[in-house]
Amino acid sequence: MSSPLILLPGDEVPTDYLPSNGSAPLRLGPGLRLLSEAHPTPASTSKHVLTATQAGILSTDNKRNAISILSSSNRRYVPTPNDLVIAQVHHSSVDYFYCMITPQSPHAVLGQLSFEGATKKTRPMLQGGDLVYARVLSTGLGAGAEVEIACVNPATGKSEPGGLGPLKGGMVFDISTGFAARLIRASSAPSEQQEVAGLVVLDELGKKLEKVGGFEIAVGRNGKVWVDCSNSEDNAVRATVAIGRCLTAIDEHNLNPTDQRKLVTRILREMKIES
Amino acid sequence: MNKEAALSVAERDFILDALREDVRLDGRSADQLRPLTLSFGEEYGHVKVQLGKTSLIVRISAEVAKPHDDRPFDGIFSIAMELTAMGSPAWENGRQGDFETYVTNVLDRVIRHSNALDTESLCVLKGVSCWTIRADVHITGYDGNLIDASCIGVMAGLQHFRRPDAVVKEGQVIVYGIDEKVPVPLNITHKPLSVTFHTFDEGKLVILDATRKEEQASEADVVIGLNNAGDVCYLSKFSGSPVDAMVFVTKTTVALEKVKELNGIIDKALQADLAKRAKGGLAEQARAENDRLIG
Amino acid sequence: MASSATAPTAPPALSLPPSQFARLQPHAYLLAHLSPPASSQQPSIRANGRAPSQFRITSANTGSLTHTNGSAVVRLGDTTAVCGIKAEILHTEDIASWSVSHASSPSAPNKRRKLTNPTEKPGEDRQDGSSQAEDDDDNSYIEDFSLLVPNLSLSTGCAPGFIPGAPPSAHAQSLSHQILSLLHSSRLVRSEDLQIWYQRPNLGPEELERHNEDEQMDVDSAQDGSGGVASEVREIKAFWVLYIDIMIISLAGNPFDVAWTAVLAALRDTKLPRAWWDADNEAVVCSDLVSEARKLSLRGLPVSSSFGVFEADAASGWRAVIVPDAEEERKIAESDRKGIQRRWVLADPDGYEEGLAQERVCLVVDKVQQNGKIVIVKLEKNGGFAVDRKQMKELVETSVRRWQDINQILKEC
Amino acid sequence: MGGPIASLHPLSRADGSASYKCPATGSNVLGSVNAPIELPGRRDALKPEDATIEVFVKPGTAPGGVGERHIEGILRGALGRIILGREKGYPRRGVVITLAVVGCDNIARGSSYLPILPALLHTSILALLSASVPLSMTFSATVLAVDSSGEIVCEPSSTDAAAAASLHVLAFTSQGHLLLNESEGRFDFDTWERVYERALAICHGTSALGSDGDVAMSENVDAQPLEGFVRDTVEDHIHREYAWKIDAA
Repeated sequence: MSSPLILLPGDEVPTDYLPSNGSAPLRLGPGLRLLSEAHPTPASTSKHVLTATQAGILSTDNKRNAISILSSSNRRYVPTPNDLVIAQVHHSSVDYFYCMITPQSPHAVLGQLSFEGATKKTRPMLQGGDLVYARVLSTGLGAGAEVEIACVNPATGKSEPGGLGPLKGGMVFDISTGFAARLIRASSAPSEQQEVAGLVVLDELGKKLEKVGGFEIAVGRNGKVWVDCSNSEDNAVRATVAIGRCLTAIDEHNLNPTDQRKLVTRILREMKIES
Repeated sequence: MNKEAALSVAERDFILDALREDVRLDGRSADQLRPLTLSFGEEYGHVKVQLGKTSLIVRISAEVAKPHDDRPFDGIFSIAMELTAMGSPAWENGRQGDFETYVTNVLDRVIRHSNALDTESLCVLKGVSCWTIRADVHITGYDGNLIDASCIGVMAGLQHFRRPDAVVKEGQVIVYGIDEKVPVPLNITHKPLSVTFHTFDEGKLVILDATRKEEQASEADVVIGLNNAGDVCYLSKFSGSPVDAMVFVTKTTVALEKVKELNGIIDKALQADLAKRAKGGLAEQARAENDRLIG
Repeated sequence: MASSATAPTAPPALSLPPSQFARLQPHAYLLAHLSPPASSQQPSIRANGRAPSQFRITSANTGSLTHTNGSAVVRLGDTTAVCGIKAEILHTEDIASWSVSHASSPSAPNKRRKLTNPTEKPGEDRQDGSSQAEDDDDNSYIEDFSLLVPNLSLSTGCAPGFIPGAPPSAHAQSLSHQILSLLHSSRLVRSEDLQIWYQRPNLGPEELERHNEDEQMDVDSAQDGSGGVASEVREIKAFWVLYIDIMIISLAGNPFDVAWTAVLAALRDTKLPRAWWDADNEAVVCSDLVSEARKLSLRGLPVSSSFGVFEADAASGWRAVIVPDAEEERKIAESDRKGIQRRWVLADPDGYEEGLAQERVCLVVDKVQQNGKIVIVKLEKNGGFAVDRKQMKELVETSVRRWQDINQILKEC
Repeated sequence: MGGPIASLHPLSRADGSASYKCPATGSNVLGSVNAPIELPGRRDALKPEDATIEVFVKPGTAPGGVGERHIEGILRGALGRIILGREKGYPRRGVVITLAVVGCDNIARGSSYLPILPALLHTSILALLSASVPLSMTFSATVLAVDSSGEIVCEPSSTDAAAAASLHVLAFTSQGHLLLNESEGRFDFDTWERVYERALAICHGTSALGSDGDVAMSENVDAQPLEGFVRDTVEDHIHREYAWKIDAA
């Protein structure tokens, strides 16, 4: 499509940007609102209009017939169902853990049994400060309802390949929610499509740290990345710090793929990891 | 009350392990400062400090006021710092938390009580009118080490500030505008700065200029305030677990070296700004002249 | 609307006494009054029985506090404010910036008014506004040395939510500031009324003995014979500072109007004793003869009137409805004459209506005595899109009528 | 004097931030927005179905006073009307807007805040856009002074404002409504109407709105309409941020 359409709150979405197949129901992503005619005069059928509520680029996804606004990447994460998040357990009660997804907002509820293979007796022992990789189950109805997260797919009872569950060791770095979304899209999309998200840092690091024993990474949509290189004994710490520095630098300066490669080599050299 | 997000166990352990290998999250060494940038606004006494992610703006202002009755010879110098939600989402607007009182207290001790600004030079007419210098610190981004950054900001502001010239004629004080008479710089007796150390592993590991996460993971903090000549004007170990006394001795030498380095950066920035103003000044006069020619 | 709209035949399933209906569904209760269903032929009135542009009964009486220079109690319906004005003396030595003059300010420091030409005596040509230009710069005294210190307090018990010992709420502080900035921008108080002069004659030999005998005669308002003396130097030695304390003792909506009217009434009632500087014992001396006390001469009589806009659609703020932009708004407004009315501008909203009106308008108007021209001193509209130019014109007319009433009331008390 | 300069997201810790410099009135304001957050002391539970908006204005070189409380009330009134407090994730939460007046000469006690009000309004709308807080529309504001001869001066400097007979601040939404009007000093109704026309021209280019609902972008007499200025600032920021997507597309 032509240069992407940037909308400001109050602007109407021009109809030619709507996804093609009008049959399937149109799904609205964040940042959009459907307004109906205030006083539908009996003559005209009530006119509906799509207006933006946030400023950003209009992105239409014809496959899933969804339309949403890509707004600024530094905004605060608002829990939405089916998002993968890294939560930090704050305290636990009889059968629930209360975890923090974003600071300065109420805790999310994580059932003590919603882990893979967890039973009354073999439930995981988590204390305050432990990290958990979970999926947002529901954000409750009505104002101020509790957000519920779980580390297991309620349907199958198994945690998907993503490796939901407690995260042991490693280090967590803070990145912007927009960059986290890009990382998730890049890592979930088949490798050759990584170019689309403009991120080569992950497989670049993968190649460079192959010899040193590679690394494990989990990206939370709430702007947290968990990195662990425990299987490269001596320079485990330095490798983790290198990965963390690469991600935060790319997030801050919005580097394009070639600069990302240069940055990775420079930081690995600085951290004295022979690649 | 300051409810910054608590540090997770993984982060705390990792920071400690990394420090044991003399590695820090941003690749610095234990005694290395974060990149410091100082920029000055158009008015005198308007400084913007950026120390890594911690950023703040200092505004110095001057006013004629009545001196305190008990010290008719002295001018008045006050530092006002208010932590707003702009610096960190955890801070509350309009309510003074204990962190704010602690930082303001240290700042007062290091700069005001050590008489960095000679208040006697601020007196205009004994007992009747004197200059009141007020330093306002606006924290625009907090990522650890607020005390050092504020000290740098206030000291740079004081050295950059020029107050209007004032003359006393038979009991009547005449204040000249900035454009009428060349404004007068403040009389700075010495340039104290503070250096904050954080200890880990019962004092075995000591780092300088800690970020917010390193501060939360640390056990105790030691603040040393001294000037270029090496005179210590402030020394405090405020909270946290006990620290071996030798740490104070060894770290004071490191602190002196850092203070000299910081004062060097401040002076370089001041010279650069003076040069810009001088060049700007000439351009200003040039423009003013041809304005008159054209006008 | 539930109960009243059901068909009269079927017994209403749930009937609520009006007071409960008002508390449960405040918006619907007021809407039912303002746009009664056509079948009931009732006129459209407000829940408190007033017409949309009708103000509550206002009463004011002055001189109600003894130990003040001026005081007034003003009642606007149930909202009552007590205002007391106390005048204190501020010596010029105590003002830090008194002995400081900015070289850049062009006018020679007029603190020592050289009484060269007798005609140019301040405070003489008081009534006509013509000397507007002459005492223009004088008003800077009031602002520079803050000679007017209003303080409004929503004291405990004035409304249910006000607990004792609480710090002044943001609302009270905002009202105090509004009154102060209105006092400054309307330039209500003349600064000569607040100045205390000292006539320091330059003691040439022949004047010495004349000086002794005219020492008793009051020099300050001495507009008589001694004017002939060549260049006597008159100097300001002190100022009157007016501490204006306003207590809202009962709050039922619209505190600003009642507070401002109380300030007006109290200022009109203020009497300042004659004061002059006594050179011998270096102090300001006031005469305690009531007859010699002088009233303040106020510039005009700015009267404030506040309005709230009540929207017919309770959820107009957030309902997912297309908000017509300004152009369509005007078309809808015209076509509205026939159809149902969508919003009402309520004058002098009481506590109940204030809770339902998000958009507020506050107008302060004044009628210049000579040519009867209407001058707006303050126009504040915030919190909504409803009021535009056409409504604003109607509101100005309403507030001019309000000006006449207040003028009448203040004349009587 | 050049037009205003604004930038989005200059600060690191805030969810949304903006800086706005207007050389004409000499005002330089830094604003930050944290939303949606939980307000301590359960202050957000007072309006359970809606978001609670808190505004805090910090003066540049003076302790905060009653004047700031008044300005915060005005800003809360105007912003409260366009922030959609019931969108997902915002009911019973707080929207904390902090504004620091970084550069402008001191506002004396009781004197008018009007010259700095448009800068505060623009900074808060840009910070809200940077924090992606759901809004129903945007707005733009301007300050006008009418001097004793009745001539309208737009964006007056502090000396002009002090000498003016009356000062007016008008804010217009992106759909042409009059959102906010603050006027002080002595003026009559048709002066106010002339000021209204001029302000509408400044904020919206031509007074007639474009038919397609978008804002008519015609150049007006002195500078690009303020509404367009807000739009351009946001577009530049979004272009920079999504450069990777735009190049790839």
